[in-house]
Amino acid sequence: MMSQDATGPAIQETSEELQRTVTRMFGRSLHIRTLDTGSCASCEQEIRLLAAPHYDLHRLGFFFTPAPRHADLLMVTGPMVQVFETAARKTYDAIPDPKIVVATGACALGGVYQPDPFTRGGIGSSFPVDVWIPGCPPSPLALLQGLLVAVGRLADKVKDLDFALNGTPT
Amino acid sequence: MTATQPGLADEPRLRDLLSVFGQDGAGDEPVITVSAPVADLSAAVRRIAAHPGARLADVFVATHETDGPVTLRLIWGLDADRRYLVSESLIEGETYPSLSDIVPGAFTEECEIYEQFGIRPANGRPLNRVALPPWAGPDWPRLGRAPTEPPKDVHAPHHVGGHAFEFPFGPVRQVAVESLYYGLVTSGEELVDLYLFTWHKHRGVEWRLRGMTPGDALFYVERTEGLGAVGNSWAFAAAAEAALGLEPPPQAMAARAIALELERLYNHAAATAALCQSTGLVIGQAAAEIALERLLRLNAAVFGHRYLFGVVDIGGARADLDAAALRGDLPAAYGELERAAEALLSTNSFLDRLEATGILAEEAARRLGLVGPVARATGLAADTRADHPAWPYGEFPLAVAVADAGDVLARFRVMLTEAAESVRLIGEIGRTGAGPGLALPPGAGPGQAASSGLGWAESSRGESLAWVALDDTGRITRARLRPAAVRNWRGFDDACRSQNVFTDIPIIEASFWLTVAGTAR
Amino acid sequence: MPLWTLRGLRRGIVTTRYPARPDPSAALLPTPPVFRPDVLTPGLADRLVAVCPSRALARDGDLLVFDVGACTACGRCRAEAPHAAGDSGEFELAATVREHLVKQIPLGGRSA
Amino acid sequence: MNPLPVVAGAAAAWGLATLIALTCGSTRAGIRASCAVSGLGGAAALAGGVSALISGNSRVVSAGGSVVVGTLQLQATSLAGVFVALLGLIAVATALYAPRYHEPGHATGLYLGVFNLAVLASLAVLVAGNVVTFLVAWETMALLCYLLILRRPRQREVAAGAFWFLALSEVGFVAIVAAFVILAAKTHTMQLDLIAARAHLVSGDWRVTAYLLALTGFGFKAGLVPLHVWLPEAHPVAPADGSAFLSGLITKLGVYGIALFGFVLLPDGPAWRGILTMGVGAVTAAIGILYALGERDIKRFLAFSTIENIGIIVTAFGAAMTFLAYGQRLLWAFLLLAGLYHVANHGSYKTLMFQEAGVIEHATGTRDMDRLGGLAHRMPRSSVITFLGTLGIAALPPLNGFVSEWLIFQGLFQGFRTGSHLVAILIVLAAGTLGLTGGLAIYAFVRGYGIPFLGMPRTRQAAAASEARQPQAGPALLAVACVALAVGAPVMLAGLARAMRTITGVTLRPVLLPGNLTVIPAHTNFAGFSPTWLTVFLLAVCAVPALIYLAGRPRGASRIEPVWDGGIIAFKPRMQYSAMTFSAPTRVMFDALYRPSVSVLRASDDPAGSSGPVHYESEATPIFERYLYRPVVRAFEWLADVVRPIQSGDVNLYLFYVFAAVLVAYLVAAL
Repeated sequence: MMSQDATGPAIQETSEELQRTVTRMFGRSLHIRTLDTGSCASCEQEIRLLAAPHYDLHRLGFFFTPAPRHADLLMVTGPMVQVFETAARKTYDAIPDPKIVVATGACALGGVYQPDPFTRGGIGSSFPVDVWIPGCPPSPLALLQGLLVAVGRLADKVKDLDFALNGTPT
Repeated sequence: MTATQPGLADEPRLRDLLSVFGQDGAGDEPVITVSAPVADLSAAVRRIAAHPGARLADVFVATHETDGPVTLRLIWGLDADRRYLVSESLIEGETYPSLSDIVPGAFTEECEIYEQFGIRPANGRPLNRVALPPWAGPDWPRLGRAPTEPPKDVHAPHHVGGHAFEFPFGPVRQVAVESLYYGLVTSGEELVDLYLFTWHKHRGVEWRLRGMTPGDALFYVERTEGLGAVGNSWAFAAAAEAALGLEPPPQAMAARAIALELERLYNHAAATAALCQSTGLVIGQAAAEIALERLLRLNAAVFGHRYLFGVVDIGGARADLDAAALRGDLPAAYGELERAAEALLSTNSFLDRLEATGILAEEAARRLGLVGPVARATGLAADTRADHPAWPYGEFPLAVAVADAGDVLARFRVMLTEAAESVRLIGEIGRTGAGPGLALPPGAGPGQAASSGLGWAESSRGESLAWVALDDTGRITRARLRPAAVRNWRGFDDACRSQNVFTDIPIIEASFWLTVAGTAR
Repeated sequence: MPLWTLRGLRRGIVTTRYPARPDPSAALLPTPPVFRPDVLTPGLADRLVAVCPSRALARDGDLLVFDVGACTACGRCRAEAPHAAGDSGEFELAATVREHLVKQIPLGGRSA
Repeated sequence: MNPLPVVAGAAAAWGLATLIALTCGSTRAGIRASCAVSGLGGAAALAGGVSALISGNSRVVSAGGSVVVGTLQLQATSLAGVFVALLGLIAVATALYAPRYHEPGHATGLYLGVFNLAVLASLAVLVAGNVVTFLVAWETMALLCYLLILRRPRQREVAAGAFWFLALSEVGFVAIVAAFVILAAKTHTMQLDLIAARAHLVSGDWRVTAYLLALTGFGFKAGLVPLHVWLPEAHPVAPADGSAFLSGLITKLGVYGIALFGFVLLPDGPAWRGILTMGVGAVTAAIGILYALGERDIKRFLAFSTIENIGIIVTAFGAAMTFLAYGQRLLWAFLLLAGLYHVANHGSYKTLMFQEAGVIEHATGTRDMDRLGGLAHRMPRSSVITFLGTLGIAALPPLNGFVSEWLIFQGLFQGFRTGSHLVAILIVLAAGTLGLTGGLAIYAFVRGYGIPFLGMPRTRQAAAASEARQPQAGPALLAVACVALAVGAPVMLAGLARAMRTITGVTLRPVLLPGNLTVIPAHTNFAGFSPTWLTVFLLAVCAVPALIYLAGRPRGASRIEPVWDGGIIAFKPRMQYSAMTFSAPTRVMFDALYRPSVSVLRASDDPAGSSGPVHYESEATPIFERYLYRPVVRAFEWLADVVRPIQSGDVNLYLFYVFAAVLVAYLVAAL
């Protein structure tokens, strides 16, 4: 359950609505296709580790699939190299609706590269992104949390953090 | 403290070589810079190539101003003499004498230079695209001016009439692997040829580093190849330090070394996991991944980052080091890898897939100038930690792991031996008291003269080189990054062509354990 | 192969209980900083903005705009001003709305 | 009624067509007229053949003649009826095909004239009533076909191909003459029906010798391995309708000859005669299809497939003879029937395929499969017609090829009825070989249809292909014939069985066709199926997926997305299977047969040799040409050198030769 705050009701509406859709559509089985748009390969390593014994995302009903036709969720890493955009668009279109796009890592969120002749500086301008996972690279735990947010099994709690300490610094 | 062993300075062979360039004596400096006029460049290259233990480590060009003459730099590793030899030649015209005719491995760099600076080897041979897409026009962002006519593509290898066709694979490949395009050329049964396109990931790092201070640039250098962050940033930092005349404090160098060995450990664990995955050995993969995860957590515990970002800094090491965590967790974490490895080495179904797969001859490795475990698995005992030791490596003699079969199994064994060696080194270096520390730049900032420097480090994939030129305000005018992946990908298709079973290619790729990010930087 | 299965079983369970229970390894992860508005002065804010390599920090009047999404937790700002920036220890940051990751932090510090 | 007058009408029509073609073949109208008349002739021949089947052997008619060739005697037998009818069908199809295929011109007129004469000669071969007539007609037919192939004599390979045909045909002719001479000498008659009647006068050895000579001689025409080499040489160089005629009929004349000797003139012989024939047939079938898989040129590919089909037919005949030797008259008659039915089937669909090959060549300018592709979108009508032909030739149900091959298999599977274990095993072995052949044939024709018609065009010419103004009617007619021969199989088989009674004396019909359109292979306790109902059933089955789709298609909004290609910028034609890569597995599996010579040329840009274009070639070794024919040719050249001295040019010497020859003749006669 989400508490009111400065970010208006419209935005809240979208997030709640997304969560409802996702839970309705995919339940406890959701297939993930990843897409590397120019990452530094450590995001990929962390995603691979999601399937490793320590995290084992299969127990939560997530599965990896190489075929976009079978995928429900697109995990995009990297700053979207411009010459790769065709391939990225093809992959996105190849995934049947309804689909979720998860921007993974600081590059994809526009943290590392700025828009310039080589990269778009984040994937926000290329896809309608549903979930944003910060981190450089986001640890498997962060990725898990992001995926759970995507299927709405965790409240979208980040709104409530304000990243400002009142009182003594930790 | 980047001093080499004393007593090597006036080695006669080396003096003969240098006399060619009108220099007498090498001094103690680990990097020797000579100037080779274009007129007798070919002769010089022949002479150096003939020098025992010499290999062409990198070739690149730096512009002074956009349209003026450019400087062609050849970086030679004189491994037997424990020196790097940098030859500089000023090029006024559009062409320079072909290097790849003498040292075939230089072909890729010739292509790259043509792409980026528009100057080409004098022999009219067609060149391939490396970093830029097919439709890259003259106005595409480049380090220099555009070539007069665009370089030829890697041709469609299948001519109509040939009994072969191209099996396209990628750029979007399996799950959680980097984007890479394979062109597999097959006659229907056997693998005739294989070629790669990596421009999907080219982010123009060298292009964007221009005008930055080394400190800011380091942020991008680390993120050029995340799985080689320490190796590449060490090489870059060393280059900048050479340019700025900084001497990092010993404890910082020790910290770097520990980080570098930790990086080697987790990369080799990851490669082991990838090998298991490509051979379909699920439980083995799980065992290796447990080791990998524990090593990554060890990194986080010791240096505060799973992939050791932010450890290296210009002039030293930033992140502080939790020696207790290191001593406490390393044995257990490595134990996981050790147990998994010995179980794998006693699993025949696994070894059968590795043995005689993806064979690479020593001659090929030498010809193409390969580095790291890939080269060492063919019998080439090249390791900058031993050949060009920076402190603290000089203090602790290193047993260079070598195999001679050149197949996937040989690479795997080399990795395992190196992992054990890394653990030993970490223990010994750890006792020297490693920790953060920064050398204060002597007279840094404006006012100092423009300068340049070469840096190197033995990343988990092999020798990583960097060369930096700074202007008088201490900003980068040209930064050249040469991660090991840049060299080793060019050996990959040779290794694959030695095979004619498609299902072996993932195994070979895992055993090379390269990143596309490293070569498409 | 039975041998491997046996090994796997003998190795036991290492899998995290997250999200049911918090995972101890999370404590090791680098996390974005938290800032103390009461000590943040405009001058300090500008210094922080200058040191941030990923442009996660920006100055907006008397606000320090912190884009958590762009932050790589590199720790440069904490190194720059340890008294003003601490470790949030927060890794569960995924958001369904990009704007939720952008934080406005008032500069409450008295400019010296 | 007597079919001969009808047949004579056909002959007359063809004669007329020849005249028209020769006189005014340089105008389109002239070609049209000539072809129209020739088509009428074809229709008449078709009618004549059918009536011959219905009315059985006619009596022998003596039609004039001369002192040189003796009296010209004709007879329409029911065995020949099958072939005459096929000849008629092919003639009609060609008449529909030729006017659009050929450009008017003097050469064309000449060609069509020769073609009609060749048709006429073939007819004469089929209705010949005595040995001399037969031989004269045969030789005429051979020479005319030689001219037929020489449509464009300027080109080197044309001359070569035509020469291959003529040379082998002449060698074969010698053997045929010898065979007939033996029979005529032993039975003291030239008349074929009398020879058949007095066959018992021929002693066993002469009988076998004559048969073997005939098998060899006619084998050259039919294309039995290793006598087959002329087909892949001659077919590609002849015009499309010419090669269609060669494959569709001329090779069948060879089969006719073998049948004539094996079933009419010398019905009974030792078992090994049949087993040998069967073995030759099986080997021919297997080798034919294997070489077809190695070909890129559509016409050479089809030529090798012809060899395969001939092999299947001859296998059936051989098995039939074997069964007779073991007293299995029922299976004997049944397999003869099945073989003849395959003759009709192959005649129709192979003619179709060759005519379509001509269409493709005209539309794209090449016959190289690896330069084609995507024609289905550009030539829809041709692709449908060719698809029907392909179904037939690949022996896939429900088309006609399947019916006849099924019958042949069922016949072979009953080898156990011979009672001899060894023979039974041999027969089943032949069946196994045919099984392999059948499988490879499907493989070959998936390739033969898929590479040119599916995928994307591999060259600009293929992309620009169009079927406007391309001949369609001829192939279409043959496609209809194929379907008719499939769906109407029970009826036709019944008729054929009835007609064959005049040869075999076995009443097969009630056993073969008990009713409700079911075909029973000779013995009611073995197997049986109904081609007609199978067709209906398969069509119904095809309807099922359509219904499922209609039932289950998404109700909501749906997107059409291109196939997932891994995100490459665009598929290139080089990224699809080519003809040679598709058949690579067989090249590897049958390495010993192909002896492929592989060459990888890297026009390398890269001194490290790790990039740049590769050109990969894998050529099969032409075993028979290299290891069988080349030595023979060499030997003959050597012999020619040896005997040259006797050609001195001195008249007296020649007179002495004559004297010596006469002397020798007298001495021989005296002894």
